Amino acid sequence: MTDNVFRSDVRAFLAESLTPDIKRAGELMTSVFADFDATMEWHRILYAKGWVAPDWPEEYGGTGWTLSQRYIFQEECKLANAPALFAMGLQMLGPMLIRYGTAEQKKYYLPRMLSGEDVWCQGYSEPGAGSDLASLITAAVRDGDDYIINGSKIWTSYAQHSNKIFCLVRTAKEGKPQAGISFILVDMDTKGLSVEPIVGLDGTVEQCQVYFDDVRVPAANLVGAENQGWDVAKSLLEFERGGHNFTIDHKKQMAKIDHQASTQRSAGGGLWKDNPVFAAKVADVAVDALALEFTELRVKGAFEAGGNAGALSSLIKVMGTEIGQRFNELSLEIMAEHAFVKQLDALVPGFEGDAIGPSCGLTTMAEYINNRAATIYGGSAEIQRDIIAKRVLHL
Amino acid sequence: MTDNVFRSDVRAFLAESLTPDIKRAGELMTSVFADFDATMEWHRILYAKGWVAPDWPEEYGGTGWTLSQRYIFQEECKLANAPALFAMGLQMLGPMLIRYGTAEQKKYYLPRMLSGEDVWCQGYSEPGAGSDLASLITAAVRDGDDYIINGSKIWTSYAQHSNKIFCLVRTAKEGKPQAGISFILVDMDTKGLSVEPIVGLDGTVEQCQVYFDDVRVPAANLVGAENQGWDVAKSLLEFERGGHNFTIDHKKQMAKIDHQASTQRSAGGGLWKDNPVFAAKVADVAVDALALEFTELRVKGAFEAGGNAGALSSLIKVMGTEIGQRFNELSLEIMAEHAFVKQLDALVPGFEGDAIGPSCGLTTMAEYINNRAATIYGGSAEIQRDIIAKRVLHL
Amino acid sequence: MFIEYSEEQNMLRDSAERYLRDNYSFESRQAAVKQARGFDADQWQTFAELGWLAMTFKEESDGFGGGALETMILCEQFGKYLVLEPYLESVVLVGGLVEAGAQPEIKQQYLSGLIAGERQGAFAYLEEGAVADPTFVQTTAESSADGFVLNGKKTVVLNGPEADCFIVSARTGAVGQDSSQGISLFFIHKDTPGLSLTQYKTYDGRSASELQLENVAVSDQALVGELHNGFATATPVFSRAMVAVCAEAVGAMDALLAATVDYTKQRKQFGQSISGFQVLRHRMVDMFMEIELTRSLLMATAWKLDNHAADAELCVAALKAKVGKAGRYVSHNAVQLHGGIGTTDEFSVGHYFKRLAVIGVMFGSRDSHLSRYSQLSTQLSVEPS
Amino acid sequence: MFIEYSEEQNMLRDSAERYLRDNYSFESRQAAVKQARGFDADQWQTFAELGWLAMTFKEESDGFGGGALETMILCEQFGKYLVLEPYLESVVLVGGLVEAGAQPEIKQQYLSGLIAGERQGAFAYLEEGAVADPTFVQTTAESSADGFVLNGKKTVVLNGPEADCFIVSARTGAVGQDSSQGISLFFIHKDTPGLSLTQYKTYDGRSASELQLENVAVSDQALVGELHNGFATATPVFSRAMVAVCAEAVGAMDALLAATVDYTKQRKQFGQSISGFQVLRHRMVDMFMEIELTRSLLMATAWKLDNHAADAELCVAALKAKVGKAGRYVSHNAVQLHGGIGTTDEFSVGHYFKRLAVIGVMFGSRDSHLSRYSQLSTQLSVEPS
Repeated sequence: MTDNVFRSDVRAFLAESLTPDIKRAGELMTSVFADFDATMEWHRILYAKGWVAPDWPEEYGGTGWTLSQRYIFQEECKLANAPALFAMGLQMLGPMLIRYGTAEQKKYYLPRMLSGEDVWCQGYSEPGAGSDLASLITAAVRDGDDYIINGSKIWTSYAQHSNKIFCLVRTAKEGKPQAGISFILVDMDTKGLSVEPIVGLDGTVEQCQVYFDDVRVPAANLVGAENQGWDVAKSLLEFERGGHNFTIDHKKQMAKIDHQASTQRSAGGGLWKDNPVFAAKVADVAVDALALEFTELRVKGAFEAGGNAGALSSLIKVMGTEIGQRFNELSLEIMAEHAFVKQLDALVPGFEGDAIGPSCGLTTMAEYINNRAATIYGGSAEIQRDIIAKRVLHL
Repeated sequence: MTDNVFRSDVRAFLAESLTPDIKRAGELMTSVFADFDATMEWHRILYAKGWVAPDWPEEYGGTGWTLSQRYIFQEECKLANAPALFAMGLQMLGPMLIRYGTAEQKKYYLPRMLSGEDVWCQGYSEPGAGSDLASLITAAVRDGDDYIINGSKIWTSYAQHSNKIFCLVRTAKEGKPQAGISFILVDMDTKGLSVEPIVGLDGTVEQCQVYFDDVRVPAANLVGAENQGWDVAKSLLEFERGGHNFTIDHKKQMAKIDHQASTQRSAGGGLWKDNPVFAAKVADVAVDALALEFTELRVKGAFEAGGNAGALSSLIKVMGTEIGQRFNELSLEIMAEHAFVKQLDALVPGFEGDAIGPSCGLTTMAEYINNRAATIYGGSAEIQRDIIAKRVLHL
Repeated sequence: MFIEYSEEQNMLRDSAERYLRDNYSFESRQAAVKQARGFDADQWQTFAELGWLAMTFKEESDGFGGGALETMILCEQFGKYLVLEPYLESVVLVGGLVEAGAQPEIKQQYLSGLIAGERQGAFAYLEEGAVADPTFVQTTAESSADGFVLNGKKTVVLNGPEADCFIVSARTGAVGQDSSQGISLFFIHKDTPGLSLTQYKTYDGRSASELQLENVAVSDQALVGELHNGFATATPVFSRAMVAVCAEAVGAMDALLAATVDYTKQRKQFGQSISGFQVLRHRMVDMFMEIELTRSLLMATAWKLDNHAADAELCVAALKAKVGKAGRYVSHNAVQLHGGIGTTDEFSVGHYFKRLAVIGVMFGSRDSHLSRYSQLSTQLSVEPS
Repeated sequence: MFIEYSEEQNMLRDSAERYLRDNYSFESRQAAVKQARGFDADQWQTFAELGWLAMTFKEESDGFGGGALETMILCEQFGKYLVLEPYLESVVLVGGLVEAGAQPEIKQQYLSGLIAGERQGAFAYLEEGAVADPTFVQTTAESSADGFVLNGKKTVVLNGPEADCFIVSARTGAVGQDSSQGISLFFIHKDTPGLSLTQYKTYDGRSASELQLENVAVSDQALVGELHNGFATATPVFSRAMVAVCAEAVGAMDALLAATVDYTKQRKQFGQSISGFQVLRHRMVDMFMEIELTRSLLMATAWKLDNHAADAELCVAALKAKVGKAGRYVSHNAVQLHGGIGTTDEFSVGHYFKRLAVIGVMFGSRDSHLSRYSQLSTQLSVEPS
C-alpha cells in the first residue's frame, strides 16, 4: 500500500468514527490531555478497529505498520482533532513490559491495557525528587511474598481516573542512588493507597499526589529484577528515542493564530493579520517551526535508514516545547481581554450553553497557562540542555 | 552657579576649544578610544583650562565641581563629540595614587599625569589570567632596592603610545592567590620591557601584549605595601562605584540610527524610518535605553543623597553594554553592504580624500565589531552576572 | 528629576506594606477568590478607612490630592500582595472618569460613595472582536428628547458583577480622521432598565461581565466629558490606569523574584541547592535586571505625569511596553524555576504569573505601545532631565 | 523528501572537505588576505581543476549538471574553511546569470572562461543609499543605434577589482507596479570605454569596488535576459546565491561551535576548564540548536529548489531569515566565550564572526526575508512532505 492510499484509508476511518463530542474534546484540549471520558471512548473505538497501539510489535497487538505509516496515522489523528490517547499505559508501560515483563505479566496486563480495561498512571516523581529522579525515597520493603510500600508520588497525571499505577520505589539504600530502585506495578484499589488531586492554575485537575501508607503489593508485580528498576525505566527515557513530533501541533497552533488574526482587530483598527509587526513575529516563530519540521524529517529519515539521531531528538524536545510556548504568547496577544474569561464548563465537550466572547479565544488562556509546564515535565529545558551538553557536545 | 549656567559655560568653552580635527576624532570613534594624537591634543587643552581631572580632589588638581556638574561636563563633552580622554592615568591610576601613594609618588606622578607628560597604561590581565585575574603569575622578585619582573601582560590598551605602566605582579605564592599580589609602577623605557601590538578585528591596533624580561624596577615604585596590591587595585573595581554612564552614548547611537534610517532605503523602496517592523525594533531598544537612563538617574540621586547604589551599578554595566550592542546591530541592518567597505584611512581625522559610500555608514562595521568586546573587558557579562547573583541576590 | 518622596508618600508606602503584610495573607486571598463575590468586602471597607481610596482625588472632591505617584505607591503594594479588590476598576478608572468629566449632579451623587468604598464602578469600553482597539465602538447612543438611548453590547467589563454604576463608551457621531472621534462616555446606574449582565470569573481570580444595552435611556446628565470626544476625558485616565497596573506588575515581579530566590535556595536536587546552578543564578539576575529597569521607568513615568512633563505620554508607552516584556520574562522564569509547584493553584507563584499575563495584554499589547512610542518620539525628544 | 545524497554528492563533499583541510590553512588564508589581490589565484585554479567551478553548470555548458544541492555542499565547506575565493560572485552570480540569460555570442565567449577559472566576474546591482533594495536603480541604459549607452554608478560591487566582466543592472523603462519592472541586465567587459573602478578591501577580507559608468556603449548582444525584465533572470540566481551564502554560514557556524567547545575545554579560569560553567555549556547547546535548525532548513531548501517545489521560494526566505538570527547568535557567543582572543585578527574566530556579519545582511536583512516569508505563506501553504 502506498503512503497516499494509507493516508486516505486513515482519513476515511477518522471521518466516520470520530463522533462530534470526541472531536470536540480534541479541539478543546488545553494541555496534552483531553477530556477523560471522550478520550476513553476514542480509545475503545480504536481498540475495536485494532489501531490502538500502532507502535507495539504485531504479536502483542500492534498494527505492523511501517514507520512512515505510523507517522501518517499520528498526523491524521491530530489534524482530525482526535483526542490524544492517555499515554501512560500504551506509550510508557506497554513497551517496558514487552521488553522486561514476565510471560505472565505480559499475558495479563497487555490485553487489558489495549482494551482500556486498565488505565495506568505513572508514579515516578516525588516531592523531593523531580529533576533528580534518582533521589527518590518511597520505599518498598520485602515482607514474605509481598512488598510493603510507604511514601508518596507526585505529578501523577490522571491518577484520579486510573485503576493501576507503575512506580519506581527504593528497595535498597546502598551504592549509587540509581542502584537501589525497583519497578513495580500497583493496583490503585489496594488498601493504604490514596489519591489527592492537585488543582492546576487553570482550575482543572490533571495531576495528583498519590500516598502510600503500608501498601502491600505482591512481589510478583516487580518488573525486572529487584534493584534493576532504573534500567527498566531508563529504557523509555532513552536518548535515542525519536518519539517527539511537534510539527502537527505547531501547524494547528499556527492555523489557530491565522484564524484569530483574520477575525480580531488590532490597535488602530485593522485586523491583526494586517499588522506588519505582528506578522513579522508570527513569521519568526513560523520559520523556527519550519526548521523544526525539517529537523523532524531528518530524524525520521535517519530512523528509516536504520540509524538513530540521538542528538537531534533532545533538540526536538527543547525546541518543540519552546516554539509551542511562543505560539501561545502570540495567541494571548491577539485575544487579550477576551482570554481573561474563565469558563471551564464551556471547555467540556457536550457543553450546550453560549460561550462568552469569540470562540477562537475559548482555550487561549488555559493553553498559555498549561503549556508553561511543557518545559518542566519529562526533563526540564535545563536538564535537556545539560544532557545535550554532555552527550552531544561532550562537554 | 546654577546647573544651567554651568552647562552654558561648558558649551561655550567646547564651542571655542574643540578644533575640527579633534571633533572629527570624536565623531570617528569606533571603540572607547579615539585617535591618539587628537586625544592628547584635547588633553592638553583641557589641562590648560584646568578641567582635565574633574573627578579628582581639588587639592590635587580637580575642579571642585558638584557631582551634578561633573555629569553635565561629561554629557556636554560627549554631545560635542570631544574625544574621550585616555582613562588609564586620570581615571584609574590617579585616584589609587591619591589614596594609596606615598607623598613622593603623588608629588612626582600626579602633575605629570595631569599635564599629559606621562601616558599610563594598565598591566593587569595576563594570557592565563583574564576573568580570573587573581591567578596572575608575572613575578616581581626582590633584589636589593629593586624588584626584577618577569612575565607578560596582555590587553594593555594603547601600550604603544604609553611611557608608563602600572602593574599587578606576584610577589608571593603562599596563601590565597589575591594575597601575594603587589601593585607597582614601571617606566616603559626600562630595559627588558617590550611591547607587541595586537591587531584587532577591524584592522587597527588598540591592544598590546607587554613582555617583561628581567625588568628591574625600584622598590620605591610599589604603591601600597608589598602583597597588598589586590586591595589597591580593588579600590577602583569597587562594586559601589557609580562611574558607568551610558545614556549619552546611547543617545548618540540612537541619533545615528535616526539619521541612517532617514536617508537609507529599506527593502520595498521606502526609507527605513517608515518600515514599521524596523521602527518596532528600534523602539524596543530605545525603551530599554530609556529605562537605563532613568536607572542612571536613580543612581545619581542616591549618590547625591550621600548613599550608594551598588546593586544598580553592576546592572548598568551589563545593560549599558548590551543595549549598545543592540544599537550596533540595528545600524548594521540599515547600512548592510555599505558597511562592508574597509577604509581605515577615512577614519583618521584630517583625512582629505573621498570616502566610499554614505558618510553615515563610515563607522558602522568597525563599531559593530569593536563593541563586541564591551561585554568582555572590565569583567565580562558573565562575571558581572555572577557578581550580581552573589552580592545583590545573595545567592 | 529624580524623585524624592515626600514624608507623606513614604508613610503611605510603609503603612500599605505593613497593613497588607499583616492582614492580607495568600490564604485569605484565595478564600476570597473562591467566594461568589470575588473580593473581600471587609478589606475594601478597610482600604477606604485607611484613606487609600480617597488618596488620589482632589481635595475639593474630599480626596487627599495625590497623583500618579500615590497611585503607583499603592498599586505596587497591591501587586506584591496580589490584592483582588477593584481599586483599578472602581477608583482609578470609574472614580477618575467621574471626577474628571461627570456632570455635577452625578458627581455629587456618586463620587463620595466611590471614594468611601460604598459604591463600586466598572468601565465598559471594550467590544467583541476588537479588544485591542477601544475606539472600535458599535454601541450607539442616540440623542432623545431628554437625553440619550443606548443600544449595544460591551465585553469583558472588569468588576462588572460588583458595579453599582458603569461608564459606557458609545458612538454618538461618525468616525472621524482620529478614530476616537464620535465616541462619548455615559454614566449608567446598574438598575437602569434595558441594562443586563452576564457574569463570570476571570483566570486571575476576579470577576467580570458582558453588558447588554437594549434601549437604555439616560438623561443629559449621564454624559461624561465632551459629547463626541469622550476620549479627551478617558485618555489621561487610561494613562493613570496604566501606571496603576504597571506598578502592580512591579510589585508582583518583586514578589516573584523574592519567592524564586528563596525557593531555589531551599530546593535541593543532585545533592545541592538548585540556586547553586549557574544557569538558574543568571536567570534570576536577568529577572532582577528586568525588574529594576521597569521600576526606573515606572517611577519616572509617575513623576512625569504628576509634573505634566512633555514626554509623560511617551514614558507611559515605554512603561507599558516594558512591563509586557519584563512581566513575561520574570513570571515565566519564576514558574520554570519553581518547577511543578509553580503550575499549581496551591502556591502563590502561579497566581502572580496569571495576574502578570493579564496585565501584559490589558490596555493594549506590548507592540501597540512600542508603536505609540515610535510615533510619540518622532514628535518630541525626551526632555533633558 | 528527505534528502538522500547520491554517491557523487557524498564524494563531492568528502573531497572538498579533504582538499581544504589539507591545503587551506587559516595561516595561508590570512596571507592571501594581506595580498593586493585578495585571494589566491593558485587556489582558484585548483578549484577549477577539481571541477568545483563547473559543478553546477548544465552539461551543454560543459558543466556537471549539479544544482542547489551541489552549491550547498561546496559552499558549506567554503564556509568551514573561510575560503576567500570568489565562488559566489564569479560562479554563482555571474556564471549563473550568463548561463541563464546571456546572448549566445557572450555565452560562447565567456562562459567557458568563467567555468575554467580563467575569467572572473562581478555582479553590479546595488546603488548608494538603497542597498536593501536592488530594484532601486538609477543607472540608465538608453537605447542607441547599435545597442545601449549606460550612465550611472554602482556601489559595493563584490569582487569588482578582480573582475574581467561585469553584469550591471540599469533602468531601461519606467518603474512599474512591480518595482523590478523596467530594469535590464547588461554584460560589460571591464575594458569597455567609460567604465571606471574605485577599489577597496572589505572587512571580511575580500575586495570590492565602486563602479562608474560614463556613456558606456554596449551592443545589443550585451543584454542579459529580457529587456525591462532582468529580474526574471536574476531572481532564481539570487535564490541560488542565498543558498550559497547560507551554506557558507552553516559551515562557518560549525567551525565556530567546534572551536568554542574546544577552547572552553582547554581554557582554565578559577581552577577549572571554563566548559565546566553551566552558563557557558548551555550557551553552546543553544548555539548547537540554532545551527542544526538552520542546517535542516538549508538542506530542505536546496532540495526543494532542485525539485521545483511550490514552496521553494518560501523556504529560501525562511532560510535567509534564520541565518540572520543564527549567524548572529552563534558568532556573538563564539567571540564572547573566547574572550579577548576572539576580538583579535590573529585567531580565526573573529574572521568567521566578520564573515557571518556580512552574510547576515547581504541580499536583504532578516526582517525583509521574514516579511517575504509572510507574504509567500499567505499565497501557499507548505507542501506535505
